[in-house]
Amino acid sequence: MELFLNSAESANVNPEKLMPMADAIARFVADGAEVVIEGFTHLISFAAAHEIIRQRKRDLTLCRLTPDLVYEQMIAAGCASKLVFSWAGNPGAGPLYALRRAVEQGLPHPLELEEYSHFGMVARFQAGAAHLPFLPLRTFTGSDLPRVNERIREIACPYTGERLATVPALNPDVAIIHVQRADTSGNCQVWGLLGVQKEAAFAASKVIIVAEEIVDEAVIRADPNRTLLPGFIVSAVVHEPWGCHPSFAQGYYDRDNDFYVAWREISQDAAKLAAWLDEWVYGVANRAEYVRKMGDALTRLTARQQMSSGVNYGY
Amino acid sequence: MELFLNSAESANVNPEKLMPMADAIARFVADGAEVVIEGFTHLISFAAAHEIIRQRKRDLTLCRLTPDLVYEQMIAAGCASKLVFSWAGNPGAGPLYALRRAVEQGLPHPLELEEYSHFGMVARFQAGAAHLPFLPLRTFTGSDLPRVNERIREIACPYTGERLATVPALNPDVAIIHVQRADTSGNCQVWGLLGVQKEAAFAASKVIIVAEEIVDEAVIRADPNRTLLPGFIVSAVVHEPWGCHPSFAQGYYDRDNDFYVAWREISQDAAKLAAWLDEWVYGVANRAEYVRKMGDALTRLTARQQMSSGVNYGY
Amino acid sequence: MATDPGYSPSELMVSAAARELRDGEVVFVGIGLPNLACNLARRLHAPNLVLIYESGAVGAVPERIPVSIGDPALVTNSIAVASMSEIFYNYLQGGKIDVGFLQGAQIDRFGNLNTTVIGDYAHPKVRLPGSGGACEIAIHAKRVLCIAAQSKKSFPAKIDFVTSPGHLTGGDHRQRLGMRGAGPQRVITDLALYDFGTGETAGEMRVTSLHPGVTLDKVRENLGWEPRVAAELATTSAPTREELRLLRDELDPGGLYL
Amino acid sequence: MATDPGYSPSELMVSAAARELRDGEVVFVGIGLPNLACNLARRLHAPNLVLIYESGAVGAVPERIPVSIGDPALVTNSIAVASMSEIFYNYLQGGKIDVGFLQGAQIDRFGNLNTTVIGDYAHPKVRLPGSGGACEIAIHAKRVLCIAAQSKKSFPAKIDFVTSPGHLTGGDHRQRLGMRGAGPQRVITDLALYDFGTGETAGEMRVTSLHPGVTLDKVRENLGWEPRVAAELATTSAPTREELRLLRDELDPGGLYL
Repeated sequence: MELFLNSAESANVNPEKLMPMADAIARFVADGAEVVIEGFTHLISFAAAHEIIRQRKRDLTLCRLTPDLVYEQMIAAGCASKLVFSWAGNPGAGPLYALRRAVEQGLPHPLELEEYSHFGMVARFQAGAAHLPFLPLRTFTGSDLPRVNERIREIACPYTGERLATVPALNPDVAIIHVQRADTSGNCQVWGLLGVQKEAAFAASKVIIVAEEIVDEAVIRADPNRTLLPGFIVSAVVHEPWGCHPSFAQGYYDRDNDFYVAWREISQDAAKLAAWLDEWVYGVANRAEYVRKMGDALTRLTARQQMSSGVNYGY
Repeated sequence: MELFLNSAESANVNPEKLMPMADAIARFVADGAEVVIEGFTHLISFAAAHEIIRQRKRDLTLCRLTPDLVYEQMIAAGCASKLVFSWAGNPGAGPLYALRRAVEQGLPHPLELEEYSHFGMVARFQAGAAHLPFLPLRTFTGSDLPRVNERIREIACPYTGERLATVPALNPDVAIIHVQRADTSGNCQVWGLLGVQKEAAFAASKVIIVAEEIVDEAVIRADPNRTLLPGFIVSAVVHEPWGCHPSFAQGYYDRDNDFYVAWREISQDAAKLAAWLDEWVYGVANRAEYVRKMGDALTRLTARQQMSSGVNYGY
Repeated sequence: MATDPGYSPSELMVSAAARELRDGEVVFVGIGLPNLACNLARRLHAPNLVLIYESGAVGAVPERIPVSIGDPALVTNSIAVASMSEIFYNYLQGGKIDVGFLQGAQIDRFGNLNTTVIGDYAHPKVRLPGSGGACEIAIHAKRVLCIAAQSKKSFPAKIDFVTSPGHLTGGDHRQRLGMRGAGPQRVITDLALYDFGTGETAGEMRVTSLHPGVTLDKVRENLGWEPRVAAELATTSAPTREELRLLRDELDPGGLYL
Repeated sequence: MATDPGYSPSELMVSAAARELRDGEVVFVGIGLPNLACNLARRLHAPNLVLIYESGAVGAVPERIPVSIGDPALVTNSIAVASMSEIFYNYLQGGKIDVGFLQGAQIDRFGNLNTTVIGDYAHPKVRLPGSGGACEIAIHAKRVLCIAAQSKKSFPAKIDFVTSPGHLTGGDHRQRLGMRGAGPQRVITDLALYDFGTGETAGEMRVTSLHPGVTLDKVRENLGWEPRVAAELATTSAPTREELRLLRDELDPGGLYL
């Protein structure tokens, strides 16, 4: 049992949290680690994924509801040995062919699968965040999923006797969360779709925050109900504008649907995919270079303005 | 087992949700009902409590983390036969003497207690909201609370074998939630302290929303991340400015601490308390009259302006 | 289907699905045809329909056709954004969802759905996306509508994997397992409409209506079992002119799904 | 306590409690003396102290002395507002809280606290407020600090009800029950400072420091048991001039708690 006598290394007195992505990945993503890059269609840190690929991390267990293009690229690049997930498709644009090659043919090498439903994954993160070993939920009844995943179990309610499904907590080594804005301590805010990022971050041993904008702490404090996470659970803060492309950041840039559609053809062909990685991942030093390479797409995707109004925090 | 074949009475096609408090209480609070008026220090609907007293509702089971003055007044008025709670004091100002008279001496009549910790109550509401019969949590270990409340039980984790405490779901007949603003469908928004209102509302069979301001639906839609509840789970909407006094509404009016302090003397003396109810509850027809009676206090308590900025919802 | 009826099979399916929705209902909806059906119903007989997407958008009123379940257009001007924990625990499991739409690579006569694998799970011939939220939608939505193009392959006698439970082995099997949702109530294909019977054959797909120009033989040719057929077999109403106008001019002008 | 030392017992307790807090720690704090101790530490040696209130205010920087645990001043300019579910499940049970402050109507030699009843639970002589969040703070905070005015009545040999577990029967009793938090580490009274010993007597209160002018006999007179005493007994440092200035001029100018 871990005992909490010394709370020495409090993350919030470290003045050195702001760092380049390369440093954050080098420090907090080890080979063999259990890694979560969350964001349900929204705020997916492709910037972090690409840096993990560039640093040739290996044997990662990748956890995420929807592997999406972000994990497919990491799998195709050989970073992953296991995938924990609930829906593996190219959203709105077909299958993930490279992921299928890994599962069906073991290419570039075999990929172990641990599979839940979305609800199951959400409950796993929530249990992890709350330091519970499991959570009960009502799903999987009549489904074959428990037959192929022995970690989906049952429990009897101590009040009604009825049987409920359970999933075990998911406590990744590191969670990488993209946000619209953060201060240098890691206090951060998000709006638009929220996904499971809060739960994933509280569940993780280390949290890397990637932000579209670095703002003064006063910006956070002016609207505390918008805050996703307090800085004291954050280990690193990375400033990475356009860090989610081809995913989106509400109020900053739109989803690049053309890219998702084009990916279909790229992922169908291992050679094309390798060439794409060569050009867009290995071929650039960092995200800033990727963004410069995007060219006109920046204009096409930049969000138009639709500002909300403020509310009164006075008393 | 309830079966959900007909979803006829969807709350969101009822154009008649906006109603006076007297109607909402008459329609949705029955004698003997399990009632929740939530709000942790913030946004406590004293307006609803006073109307329940005026309508002389009886045998209510009152559930709330902190009974506070709001339930003490209802108990003193003879509305309650049972209290489900976790902390019963006058916050910052001493004991709740009338509640103590009920518990220690059975005056005005006996009050059954069902007692948890805050965490236990929070988990009960959360289980109720999620239609789970129970939730596990790590508390009560070494405490005498499970000895005096047999509804606090234990369960063995199906993964680790460790024993965790459990609490049963709380699904009240009605939850009464005060919000800063709502539209006439019951879509509503809150900022400042959030308490357990979301969970209490989702857990309840009927939800009464009491709002400082009734706004156009467009105001809600301009900032969807601020929304506490969607209108389709709401049965009644009541417009009641200053409806929380002596509690507070962030951005509208401050907590009336003088009142909480003064209450100490009132609640110490059953006759004084009865006189207070006569003057401020039975003696007024509705909340508007109470507010007029407040006089200068309105100026003293009105919130100063400290507006937050908007965020961009464009894409 | 000799002569051009003036609409596509997808348009007919969307129109038929839209008619299943009642005003004020809360619908858990994905992209594609279900999304079009909901937005069509919202413009016609069900202006108060509440659209909820598993991504967390509640009361969405997308200005453009959403290309992903998490399109930013679902958030802008929506009623609320819920975390996914709230969506699954409070909205879906909490019993607040009236209608769920499901699709599947395979569907059997009891409305059980497979979106996981073709072939063996450990060594699949085709690895499909998996459940997503489908398994819990199938269990908790008060009723489920299925939309799928019909073929012997996609409607086999036995599916390779049950991702999302329909009526399992039929009858009251769902209720015996404690499910609150009533399960699949309609299947809408490109050939016919089905319900799930009554009495002794309750829980099993039954042809209730043939689309204009479709014969029962045609239906049989594209089904992996001998279907039950309602005593009074109707002909599905064609999409109205107004429905087609809305679909083509406003809801999917690019013809992304139609 | 013959001559006026120039400060009140409360001021000394607040000053002693403030010195227990290290910069950057995350403190779960109530109102009254603990709140003053935290805000005093924040103005002096611990500017990065994070104050969390069970009401949901995280990183609060109250401009006025909060009179309730849910004072609006705790929200304005705070870092975050968390729902109470998040506060208890994620922050507290999740192991994110370094220090919890607890008070009690009764405290025993093992730091077990009673805030529930005096007398029998079913027929109480005095009904106290109950646990609130105290039971889970006692279990989950990495360490707990107790502040209480000392008397035989409030520090009895046996308390009437264990609301919040301290070291239970002493030794490693907490750990054997699987609690991650280390439990009470200090008791700060108006007479003395205590720790919870080491070795064979670990988990039991031990006098480590007497306040200026206080004798060990005086401590004994106000304690329901014969206390253990540290080999080297210190004298508690008096509040500094700067501490007193901050407390009196800025933190509690109205003398609400001091």
